[in-house]
Amino acid sequence: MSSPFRFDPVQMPDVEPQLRAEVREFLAEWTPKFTPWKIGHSWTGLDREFSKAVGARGWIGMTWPREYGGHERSALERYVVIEEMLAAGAPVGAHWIADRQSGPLILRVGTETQKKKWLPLICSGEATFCIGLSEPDSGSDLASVRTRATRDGDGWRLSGRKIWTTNAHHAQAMIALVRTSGGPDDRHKGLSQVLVDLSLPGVEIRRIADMTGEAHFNEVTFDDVQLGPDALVGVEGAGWAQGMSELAFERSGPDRFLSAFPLMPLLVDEIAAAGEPDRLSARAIGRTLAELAALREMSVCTAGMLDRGEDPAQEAAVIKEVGVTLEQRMPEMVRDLAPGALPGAVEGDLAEMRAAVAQQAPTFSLRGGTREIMRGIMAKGMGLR
Amino acid sequence: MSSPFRFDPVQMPDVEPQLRAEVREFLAEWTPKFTPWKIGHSWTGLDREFSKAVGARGWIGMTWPREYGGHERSALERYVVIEEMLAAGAPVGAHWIADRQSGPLILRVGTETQKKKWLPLICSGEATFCIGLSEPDSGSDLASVRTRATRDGDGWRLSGRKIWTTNAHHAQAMIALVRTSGGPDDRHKGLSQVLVDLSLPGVEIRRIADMTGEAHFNEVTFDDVQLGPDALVGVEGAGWAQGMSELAFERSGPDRFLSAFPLMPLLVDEIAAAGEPDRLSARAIGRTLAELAALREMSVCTAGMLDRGEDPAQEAAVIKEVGVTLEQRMPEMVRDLAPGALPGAVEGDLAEMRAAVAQQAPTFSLRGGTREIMRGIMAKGMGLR
Amino acid sequence: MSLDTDTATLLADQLDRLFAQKVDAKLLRKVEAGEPAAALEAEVEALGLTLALVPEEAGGAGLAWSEIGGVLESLGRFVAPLALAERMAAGWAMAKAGMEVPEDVPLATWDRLTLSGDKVSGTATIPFGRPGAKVLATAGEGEAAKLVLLEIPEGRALPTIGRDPRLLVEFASAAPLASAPDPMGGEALPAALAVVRAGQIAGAINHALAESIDYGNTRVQFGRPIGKFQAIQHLVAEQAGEAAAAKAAVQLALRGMDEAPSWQAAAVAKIRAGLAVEPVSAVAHAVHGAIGVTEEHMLHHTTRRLWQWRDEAGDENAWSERLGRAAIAGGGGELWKTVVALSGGR
Amino acid sequence: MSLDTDTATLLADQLDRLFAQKVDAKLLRKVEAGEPAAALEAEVEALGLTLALVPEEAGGAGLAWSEIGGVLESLGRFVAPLALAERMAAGWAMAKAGMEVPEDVPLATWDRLTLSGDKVSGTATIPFGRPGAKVLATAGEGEAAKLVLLEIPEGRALPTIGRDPRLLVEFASAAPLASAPDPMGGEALPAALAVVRAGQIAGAINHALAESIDYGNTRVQFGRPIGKFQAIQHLVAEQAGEAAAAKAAVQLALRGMDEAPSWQAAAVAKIRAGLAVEPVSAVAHAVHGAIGVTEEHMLHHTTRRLWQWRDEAGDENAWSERLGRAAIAGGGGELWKTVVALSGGR
Repeated sequence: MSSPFRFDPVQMPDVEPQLRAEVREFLAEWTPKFTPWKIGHSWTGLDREFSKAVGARGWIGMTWPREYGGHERSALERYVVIEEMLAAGAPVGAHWIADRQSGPLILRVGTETQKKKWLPLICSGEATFCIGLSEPDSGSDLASVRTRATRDGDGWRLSGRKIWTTNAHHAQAMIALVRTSGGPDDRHKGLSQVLVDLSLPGVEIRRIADMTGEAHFNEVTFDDVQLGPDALVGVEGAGWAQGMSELAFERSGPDRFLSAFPLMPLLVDEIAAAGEPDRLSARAIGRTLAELAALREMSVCTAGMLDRGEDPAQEAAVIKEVGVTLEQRMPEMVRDLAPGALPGAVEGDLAEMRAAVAQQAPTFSLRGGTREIMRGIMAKGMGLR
Repeated sequence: MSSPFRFDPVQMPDVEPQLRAEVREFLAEWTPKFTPWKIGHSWTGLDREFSKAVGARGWIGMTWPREYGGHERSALERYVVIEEMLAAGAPVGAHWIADRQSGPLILRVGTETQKKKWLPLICSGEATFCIGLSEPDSGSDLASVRTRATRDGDGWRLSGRKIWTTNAHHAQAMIALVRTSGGPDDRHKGLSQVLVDLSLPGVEIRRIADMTGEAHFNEVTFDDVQLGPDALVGVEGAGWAQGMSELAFERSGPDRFLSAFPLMPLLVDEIAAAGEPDRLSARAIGRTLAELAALREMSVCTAGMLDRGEDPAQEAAVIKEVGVTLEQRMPEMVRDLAPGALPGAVEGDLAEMRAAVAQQAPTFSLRGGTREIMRGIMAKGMGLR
Repeated sequence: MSLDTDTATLLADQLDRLFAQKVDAKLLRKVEAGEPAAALEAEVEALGLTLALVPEEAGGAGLAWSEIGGVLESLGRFVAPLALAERMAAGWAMAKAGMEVPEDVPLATWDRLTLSGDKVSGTATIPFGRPGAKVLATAGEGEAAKLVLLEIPEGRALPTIGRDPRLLVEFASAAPLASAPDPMGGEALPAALAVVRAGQIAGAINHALAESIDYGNTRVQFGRPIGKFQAIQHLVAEQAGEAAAAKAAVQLALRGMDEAPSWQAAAVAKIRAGLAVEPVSAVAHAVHGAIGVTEEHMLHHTTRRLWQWRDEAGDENAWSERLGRAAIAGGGGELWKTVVALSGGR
Repeated sequence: MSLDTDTATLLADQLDRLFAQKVDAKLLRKVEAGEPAAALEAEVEALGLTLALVPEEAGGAGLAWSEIGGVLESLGRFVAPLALAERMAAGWAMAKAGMEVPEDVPLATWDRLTLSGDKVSGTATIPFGRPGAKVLATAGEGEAAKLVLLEIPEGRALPTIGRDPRLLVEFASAAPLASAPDPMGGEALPAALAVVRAGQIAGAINHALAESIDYGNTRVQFGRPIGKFQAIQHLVAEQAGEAAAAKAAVQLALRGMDEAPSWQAAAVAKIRAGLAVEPVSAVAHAVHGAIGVTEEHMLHHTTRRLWQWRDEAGDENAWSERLGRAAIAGGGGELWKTVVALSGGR
């Protein structure tokens, strides 16, 4: 018996060093403009001008067909770009979700009209998407959603509420998992995905402040919103399966272990400034590097799977499980290795960024599925029955 | 709402300092005779002469009535004696289980004949007891035991197998949980406790070597063993309830967080010998002291509950949960703070004792009930339903 | 933190009722926005609790440390936005030093100032500090250390993770309004403040546990309360163990402050309570899901105060190092005696 | 540790079959009692694997490091009681240094000896060492470091937690049978041995995981397989994450040894695999209960070898310190580049 998960080694394309150098050069221009607080927000941080600039470089929708504004590059090339962005803590929030999930979904199962309308806007950094999954009465239990789209002539009427939608107040569109037939007891059956233009009448967005005091989350209410015939994404009734395979994209990326990474360079400099590092500091940094290297190896392997058309659902769960443990430990590590002079104060670049990360850390293990959900997926994958 | 568990402060008796001094003086004579390997075995280590000497000082059956060889002292006085023994890593195994569990059980529910026969022998350090709970087909699921005692005239006939009985090969007697009526599907019903003289015909003891390479565990087979009418302990059919309240005694004692303690003084000396302690060492030692102090506070509180006739079943589960985490971490801490010169070698007092503790550590969380069992008890106690 | 006397129980109950009525996420957001909870402060003042630890003969309530556990727990449970715990500690230290304790008990800081002749200098963080009010501080070290009463100068608001007001001030050769030799060689105020913070942490932690249990029993997912899932049960059990240990450590420190005040007892409490913060809040948030981080939810406030409090009056790392260094210097042969002494044994 | 070539797959499969037939708890107990597994050693020798990493032109099998992952995994899975991994490493290092590799490839030690003129001195631990056999060692440091081939003197059996034979010997101005400048400035053998140990650890860990899954599906408690309990499922999931990470780290180190051998790649593998040992074995024992510690059960042997192997060829703490110090000296600006380079990116 071998490992129940496959992380087969991949060969990075020859263009890797050049592409990486380009991205680093680009980031070196932009990142000095961002505060440690903003950098600490990683991919939930949002900057429209930045996203447009990224789009102009051809780094959004990289793997998509040219006819929709894409660049027909490999998943591995895309990997190089996004890991560099995340490691630098660039505020990619305006294009992140669309590039990672919504765009690929539209490309895979969307109508020609949907593709023509949205993909080019995403690629240029102009269209921000959000995902409507959770509802007030259904947290992890997504199959119990109550938001309902009812047939109305050619189109649909949508009513219900979605919550914890990241950056909805900045988004043009949401792809929501809704019920199109049956009731909550039907569970996975009768669920569909619909694309909602958030500027439509009847859509109301309430911002929810999180621990950082900012509103990255929202509650979005649909009060009899009239959707056109083209709102359905993919096959009616196939929303559950479509949504789950979309989540695998969300889970396998380097955002599952790099959200807190920007703390590390500042921490290392702080340690170095204090003189010869002691065992505690040296060990923690070395250990973290080894953990990051292993996670990166696993993550690159799943990018290879995507290139080969394989489904990394199981591997993505493993990466999220291992990655989130490391990520949630990072703000604690900063505190343990570099105690600040003023107890509890959040002044200074490292302390400021640490505060931003620490206050988001409790949600690291929630987004993309809780630990309990991940471990359940893994157990099932390993054949525990 | 306050904490779901009660750890009410208690007042130690005035005799505490004097009693403690006596025990320390006694131990100072004996402990130089024991190897680090033996000390690393804590209460599974066994030395008949030592136990007799402890008995002669009146430190076994301390709380029991004088008429049965006891000394009518308080549970708090007993606490002082046993914590000193454990902290020193004295090989108390020959009297430990009898003093902690079997004796109190006999005293509470036993017949006059049982009390007169066994309690004085226990108090003098001459009688070693073991506990027969687990069976090959029932690990944590004690209610599914199959060993059966069948009425036979005035007495009983016993058949079946018990496993993981600590020190059975040194013991005179076992108190076993057996089925006296019904079948496995009756679960808790129809279970009784019987006292088995292990020298009887039909009793076979097979030693099982554990990680240390020694046989602390045994498998005991009963092949139609003829027991007298006096074998029943307590009420027929009440074995489950009797056994569970007996386990609370097992779980609340300082043996649930002090088994690995003897490592600590050696570790501290090793650190001191290496020069000015760094942050890593100083923090780990200071933190461990704080954790031990809190555990000791909780444990002393449960001794107070015993003195007041209260049942510390919930509190015992908490102590075991918190204590075992610390205890299992200790051999790792030694490795982290004082790496040996020869990789993997177990030479030198600290390395030798560490090896003994590390190789038993996996069972620390099994004995007295697994973590899963403990956490289930706690969840129930907190009203999670 | 069991309360031995009727007075103590009564006081804690009064405080619980008051806070239950007045302290909610809305009030906390106001305080964070810079609006002091003046009405609440006045009501608490009226209860006379600031003088709790001052002996009756010095005009106080004459309670023992072991009697104010419930009060500290209440302050923590409701993350009450006022400096009651600090003022109780200041009153105790002043009385212990033989200083006259004013009815308007001063604020307190854990920062140590330097002493040059009769003048004190240095930077201090003052919880709920405001210019013109008074603060008690420690100046100098060891046998020469003094407790000094100072008027608070202008300062600036220190941004913190807890977002409760913290005033950062600079004393430059300031003349104390009063001073006296520190009764614990410079340890009285740091130890007292560490104990009160540990008590608040234990209260807040036990509140987070209670909330997790409650949420576990009411929140339904996959057709049943999430508290029925074994994974959630085990997380909450882990949380309960940490909460119980933190509370036990505070209990022994409170007894220690009555019997033989020492920095060691304070260290045990602050270390153990501080260690519990991360696992307890992590589980609380895992159980609550996203709702727990929203500013409408009390857990949001509880968690941020826990993070703040564990850093203040010495974090668990700093106290551990000090306790550890002392133990290592004492040698292995003394280690068990130290454990016994730390937990009140003789 | 995917095997890219047919040869590699074939070899690993052969080894698996051989070990499955021959290596069990009984054999391991014999070896621990001092009786070498001579027959098994001869069979493995016959497969020609000791020369696996020696180029064909030097008389070897010419396999790449990334092709022997399966072999290392097999050695770990069965905790095979012989020095195959060490001899593969020695053969690789000798060939790389341009030394002639004897068909009877020498043993190896991770201990560094001192070099004085042409003579070497110092203490060495030699896995499965026996007097009269040959061992490859590193002598001296940095640019001056040499690989030295030595005859093993009389020594003494070192008691270890793994209880596999470890011979402790002392060289006093010993004259090497052969020597050559170390191709990695004194790092070749330590790095190679760290990688093989990490590979064995990953194999043993993935075995412990497989055993846990299997036991979870077969052991019945409370009327159902314990693997149905959510608590057990989550423990095994934690274990699986650690096992996958360890394996990935070994995979990248093997690739690194082929492309640009460095102590850094070895460090990543040994650190990550070493870190996984405690959580994986703790869960394995929690799942198995008491049966897993008995000497009849393979888990007993797997765990003790894991503890042994993580300590050898540099434990995760030592390697972490070295990697950490280098990164800290390099400065924060280089840190991400280091992560990319450590995992094979350019």
